[in-house]
Amino acid sequence: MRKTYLGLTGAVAISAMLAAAGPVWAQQQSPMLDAAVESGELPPVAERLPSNPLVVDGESVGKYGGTWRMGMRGGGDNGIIVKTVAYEGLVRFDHEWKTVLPNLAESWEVSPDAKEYTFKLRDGVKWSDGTPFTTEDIAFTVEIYKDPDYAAGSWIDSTTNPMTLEVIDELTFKFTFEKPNGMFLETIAGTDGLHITSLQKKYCGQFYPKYNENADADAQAAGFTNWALYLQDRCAWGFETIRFANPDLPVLYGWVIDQPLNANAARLTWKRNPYFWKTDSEGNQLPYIDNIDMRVSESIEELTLLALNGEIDFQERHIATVINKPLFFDGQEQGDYHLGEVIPSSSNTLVLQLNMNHDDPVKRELYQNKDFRIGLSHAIDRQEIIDVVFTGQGEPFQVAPRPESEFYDEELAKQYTEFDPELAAQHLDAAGLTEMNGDGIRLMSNGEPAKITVDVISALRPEWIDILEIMQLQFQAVGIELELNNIDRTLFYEKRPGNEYDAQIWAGDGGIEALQDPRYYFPFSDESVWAYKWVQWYNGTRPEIAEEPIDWAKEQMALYDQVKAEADPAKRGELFRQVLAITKEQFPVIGVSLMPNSYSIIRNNLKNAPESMFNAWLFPTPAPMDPVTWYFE
Amino acid sequence: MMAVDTIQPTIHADLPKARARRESQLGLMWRRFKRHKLALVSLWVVVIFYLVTLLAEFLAPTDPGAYSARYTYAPPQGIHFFAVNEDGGWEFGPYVNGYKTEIDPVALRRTFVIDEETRIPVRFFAESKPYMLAGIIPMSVKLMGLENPRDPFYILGADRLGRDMLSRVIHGTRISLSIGLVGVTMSLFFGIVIGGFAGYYGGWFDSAVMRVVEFIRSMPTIPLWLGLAAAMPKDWSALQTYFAITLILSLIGWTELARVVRGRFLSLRTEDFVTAAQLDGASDWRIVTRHMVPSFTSHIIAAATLAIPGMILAETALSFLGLGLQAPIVSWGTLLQDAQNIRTLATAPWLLAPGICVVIVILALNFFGDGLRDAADPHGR
Amino acid sequence: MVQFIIRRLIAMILTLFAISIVAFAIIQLPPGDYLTTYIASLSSTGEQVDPRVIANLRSQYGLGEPFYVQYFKWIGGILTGNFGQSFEWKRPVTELIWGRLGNSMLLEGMAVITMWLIALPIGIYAAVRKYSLGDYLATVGGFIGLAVPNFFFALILMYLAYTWFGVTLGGLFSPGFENARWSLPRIWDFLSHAWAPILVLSMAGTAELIRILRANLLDELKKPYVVTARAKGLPEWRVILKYPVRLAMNPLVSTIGWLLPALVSGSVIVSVVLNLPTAGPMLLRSLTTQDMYLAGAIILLLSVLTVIGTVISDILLALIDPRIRYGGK
Amino acid sequence: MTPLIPMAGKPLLSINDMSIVFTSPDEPDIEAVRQVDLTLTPGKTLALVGESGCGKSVTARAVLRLLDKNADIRTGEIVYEAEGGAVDVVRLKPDSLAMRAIRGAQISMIFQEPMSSLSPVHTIGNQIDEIIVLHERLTQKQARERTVSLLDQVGIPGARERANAYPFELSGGLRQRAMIAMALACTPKLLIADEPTTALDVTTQAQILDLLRQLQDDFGMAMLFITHDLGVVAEVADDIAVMYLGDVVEQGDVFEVFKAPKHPYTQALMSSVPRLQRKSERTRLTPIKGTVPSPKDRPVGCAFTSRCPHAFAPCPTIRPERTPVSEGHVARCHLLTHTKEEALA
Repeated sequence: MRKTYLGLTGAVAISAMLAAAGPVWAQQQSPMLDAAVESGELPPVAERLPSNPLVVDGESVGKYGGTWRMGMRGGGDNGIIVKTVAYEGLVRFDHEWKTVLPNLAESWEVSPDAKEYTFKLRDGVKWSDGTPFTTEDIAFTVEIYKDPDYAAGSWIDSTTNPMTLEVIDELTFKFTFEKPNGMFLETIAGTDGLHITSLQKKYCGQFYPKYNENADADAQAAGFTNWALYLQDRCAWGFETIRFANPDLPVLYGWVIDQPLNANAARLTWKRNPYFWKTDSEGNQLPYIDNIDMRVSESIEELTLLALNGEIDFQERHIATVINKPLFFDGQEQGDYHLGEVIPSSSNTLVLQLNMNHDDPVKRELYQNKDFRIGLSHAIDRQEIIDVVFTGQGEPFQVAPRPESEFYDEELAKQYTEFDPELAAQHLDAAGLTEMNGDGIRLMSNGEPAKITVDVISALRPEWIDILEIMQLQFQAVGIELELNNIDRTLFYEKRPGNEYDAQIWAGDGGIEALQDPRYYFPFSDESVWAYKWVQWYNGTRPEIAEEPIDWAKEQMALYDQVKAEADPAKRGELFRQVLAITKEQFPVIGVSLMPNSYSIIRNNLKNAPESMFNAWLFPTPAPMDPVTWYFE
Repeated sequence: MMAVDTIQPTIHADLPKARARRESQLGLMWRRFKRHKLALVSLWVVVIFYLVTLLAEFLAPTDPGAYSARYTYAPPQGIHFFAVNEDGGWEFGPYVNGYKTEIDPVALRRTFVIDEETRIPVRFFAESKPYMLAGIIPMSVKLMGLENPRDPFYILGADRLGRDMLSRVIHGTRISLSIGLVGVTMSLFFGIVIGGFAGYYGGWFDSAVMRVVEFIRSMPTIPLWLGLAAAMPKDWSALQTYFAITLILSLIGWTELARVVRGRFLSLRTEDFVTAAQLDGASDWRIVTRHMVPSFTSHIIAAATLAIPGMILAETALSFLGLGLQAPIVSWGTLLQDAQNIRTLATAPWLLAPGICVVIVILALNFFGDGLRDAADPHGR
Repeated sequence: MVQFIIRRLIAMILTLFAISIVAFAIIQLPPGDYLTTYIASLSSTGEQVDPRVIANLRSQYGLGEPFYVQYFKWIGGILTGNFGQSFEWKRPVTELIWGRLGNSMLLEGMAVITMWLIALPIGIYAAVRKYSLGDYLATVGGFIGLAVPNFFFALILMYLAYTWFGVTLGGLFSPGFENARWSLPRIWDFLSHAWAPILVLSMAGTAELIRILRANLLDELKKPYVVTARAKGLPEWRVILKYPVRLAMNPLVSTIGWLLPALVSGSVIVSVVLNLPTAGPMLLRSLTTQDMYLAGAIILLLSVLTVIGTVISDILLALIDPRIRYGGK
Repeated sequence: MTPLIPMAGKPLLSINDMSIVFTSPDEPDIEAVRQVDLTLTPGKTLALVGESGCGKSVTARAVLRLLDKNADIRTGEIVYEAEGGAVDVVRLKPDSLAMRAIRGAQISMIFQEPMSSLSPVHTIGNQIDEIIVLHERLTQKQARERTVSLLDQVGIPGARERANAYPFELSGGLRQRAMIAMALACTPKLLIADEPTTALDVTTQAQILDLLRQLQDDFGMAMLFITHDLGVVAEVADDIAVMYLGDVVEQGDVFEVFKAPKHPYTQALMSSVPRLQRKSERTRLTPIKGTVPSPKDRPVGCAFTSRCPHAFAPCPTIRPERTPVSEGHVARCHLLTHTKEEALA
């Protein structure tokens, strides 16, 4: 580290000398831009930066240059862009995923009833084409999102809690929600916040009939049926993949598209945004890294080899699998990289969600029976699964907030996790499964053997099928038959509205972001497949299949409504703990083990990159770890 | 003396005696076949593999699904048949070595060292838990077994869950080879019926069939597979899927056989013995089944043998694409799916065993089929 | 000859029509549509999408109309050169596929040439020196080529290239050359990437060709005209090359057309493993995401290429074989 | 060895004591031809007669070293009196330059099946041009002129157009004429005709024989004419050699042999040919009893033993010597060297 500083001071000194002619003492830019500034193509760095740039510091002050190489899985992998480049909303999370920090918004105010949010934009922030970013753009975005012809959906045009925008001045605006929206800041600090800062009025307005009478004709001239399709092609919402196919689209990211992503692209490349509005505390315009090179590959094996060969600088996504770990571990020297720690947000490796809304009354009754679920849970030898599938990584765990979460509750996490076939049998007996057939399978009340068919997508996580194959034998020992139905993911989703499943398998999302994604704690979203019909009653998305929930679930829903309305985080936590208490009491879904930590590949010459970070969709790492401050030595 | 008779041009076999013709033809073919040493060896290889499919439960040391936490990715033990006894002499006493194991929590793996000191005797025809051989014959003896079933027994190594590769490969053989056989049987049925009638009647029916064949062959197979495999009903069981996959493969595979059969029919149609039978007033069906088909059974067998490898390869390719058979079904395709990553190549190459089986069986089937073809028709193809 | 070509062309058009129906049926076969797979793929990474977006898109895309309506809209568009829009890329299909198809044809064309270059001498040698050591080697090698699944071969090649040479195989160009114009350095760069896929792709076909060529040639070598040619005093190599080889190739020429679909299918998996920008992975992706107009167009065009390839090889066969040209047998 | 048959001129080609063995990896060797002696003189035609499989074609092909790889000339010599001196063809490598210089230029050959002996995918002209260009070093154009005149000479109407025709476009007779034109393209000294008329109908056969005779007169070449048809022999041959199962059992002047066949096989052959007689005078043809054995069942002695009506003690075990019967007529039969009594005993 010592050496790093020495090297750096030299670099800084040189840039300082270069900038000495300018009026501001400390603002430096990448040498990559010098020629453009000299030729007058670009204004000097001081004019490009806002008067009050956002100052972000890494562990050390970096130096400019280099290319950050990573790998995208096929063309449709917009996730990796969100997680690296595109995470620039009004606000952002801190590195610990605890506090919401200012980003494009310099400051905000929340009304006590949590209905009104007033934001003040950073003054002088410019889009990548040099146009100032103002409330006009915010207003335009809201307008477009609310246009039914523009296929996007988010909190902006929400129907359950409609929002209205009020522009106060060029930099100040106010969102007003019909109902209290206590978690709004957390929402927009996550990926949902990328919607509102994604469209520039000047550029996108030209495709919208309201601002361009000829929009429809232009669209047809460009080969599109109507303006809406053309608009969606040029100015897709938030982080939709095809946004990155348009290099002309002005953005607020640290890098702008160089070679766009398209169906034929072998790579998507980015170059630094000369108008980026963040600096380090020494006044160097960020990012340090000049270019990003995202290899587009359908071949996981190619990405794996690239990483092994040191041709990937920082990556966790796609390649950091349990199975590959020994490989990457051994390859550190040859590839000149090391492994960083990644803490998953998932609480559990596998969640068994029995369909409590099953159409078959016998199964419905059985799956709603808590004794049945407890019996199954005790029948699982979790330690064995952990040893076999995860080489001893992890611990027996239910679907509960992770130890890192403020909602961690040891009892909730550990209840019914001990392996005890005797106890399991007692509970299954108590659930009414006392009779057995010749094969030793218990009989349900209608005389049918107790067979649970579980849908699983092994293509998504190969270890699921491994765990289930072991569980199959363990359940068999207590007289329950588990049939594995390994299916395509489309089918997996198609089966939900039709209610055509006994049980489905997924990972334990919501281990850290329990408050934002409580799908396993109560019937919260379409992903709560254990109570799909109750969810519909709560959300109202598919009223035709909605069913009134059981009382305890209704109580949770009511409590969660209060959570959403509460602006005070402390009170919110209090309310949510009440939701979790009911979850603990009712034990709706069965978990297996705590999701073990994953790892990231970090090239040894990449500095300021996090040695440890969370990984979630709502906390789209590594982007909240400020990659703009990373640099190559 | 037989050989002399057959090249003697003055002796003409009595034509309508189809049975006699066929027997002598098959006998002749067998004699010619025996001359191809490679083909003969291949025949035995194929027979052995198909025996394995019948006796899978007996041959497999353990259950293919039996996992063991302690032995994930255990390397192959091999098997030793002779032990050095106290006198320094050799004696028959099959055994396997134990493992010394260490867990590396950072790299997330176990490291195994074969422990030459530990010798675990292997017993032949060992008692085992009762099972049903091929699903019908109750048995409680396995070919090989250990005294203590808790001891590691991984002649070909273990997979990521500590399951015995040998047992899995043996059970996979059953699925993959039967897919080949069932698929080819179905293809053969379609091929003979459709190709036969096209060749026998000729005319518009023939050209229509040939257009269909041409059409099917000009479709790239991958999208056909994808479409058909994806269209399979949602709640089919593994077994149903298995048969559906077989059917799909044979729906695409029959065209080649149909072409062969049609060609044969076309050339046989004008042969004297067929004309003779027609003049005798035999029905079409009788002519086809009694006179024509027997006269090229050998060709059909050869063509069918050569078609099996295609089926087996197709099964592995489908599994690779994540279509077709899926775990927990054990087939060579699904086993190879587990092996298709850099990690396996780098650290657990023994997981490629099913791939080697594929190569061996396909080689054997090809040599066997080639030998059959040469024997069936020494002059042409 | 003219009549022959006309007959073949009419048959070709009918075949193409049938293929278009089947192609469309294939892309319609799987349950659900593009949007269901879209939702599914989003939620598998933890992303969620508002159901209203889906409803919007569904009506915009015209999904949900009956099969025949969709088909006639589709085929009608194709006849006017409009292959429809890709759902995933929101671009006209025609914009997306040509580059990929071009790469496919380039690679597969080179694979075919490689196949012939390798198979021809080996096949001739194996037939002329029947039962020699070289013949056995060629036969065994050929069968092994047939027996090794090519995606497996690709994977092993990649791994060996990494461990032995520290090279990552994959793609067709180095970063600098991806969007460059064709030039000598670019061709060199292309070849330095393309050898691996070409090798893998041509392996099974080479083996097959060697086998067919050897068998055909063995048949032809027995024919009396070979003796006639020798009796003329021609050197042996000229005898073999001019007469039996020429005749043994005829049936092979007619297989060029059939090679294409097999190559395309084979190249799908190989291209995925080696990350090649060919039509294969795009087809696979569009089929799995049910991007149906894109998938349909690729299937249709590949089939068209195959059918055209067949017709060309038929015509070629007629050209090189006067017996067919003059309707003789 | 002095030639037993004195000839009018210097012999062009003499085959002395030649035996040919076929080898097979699986089976014992088969001696297809044993100790054949033949002599060919310019301007004369030797007819080689025998049943199918008696080794006559093998003998003919041995002259041009056109035998398959599994055939081996074990003993004997084939001396060809080339312009630069005598050459033993057996000593040459089959694909050697010297051998190739003889083939087509000095000795050429026509075959039984004119359809399959011509390449179906090359034009007649192309196939004839090739041999001319090869041996005469003419240009393509000159060669074609020569081809056309040759085709004309062998009586193909419209020669210039027909040169561009493919074999299947011609009738059998025309094809054989083309074949002959090809064989004669470089005015060879010796023409080997391997059953050139067998596949043709009778009128065409006669025309082709006429043509061959006439061409022989024009070119003055020697001809080895292989046939199983004694009628044809009578028409074209000056000398005859009768082969049975690899042995030349009798040879001599065609009139001599026809008039007084000495070997029982020759006699049997003669009596199996129908003669033009009044119906009342006709006798039944006497077919040769039994069938030709396989070469591997051939007795060490006279090959004809198993079917010979006169077979006696030495026949199966001792090979009969070449016995001169009269001027230019030899036969291999124990009957000629043993007395009748011995034979009957």
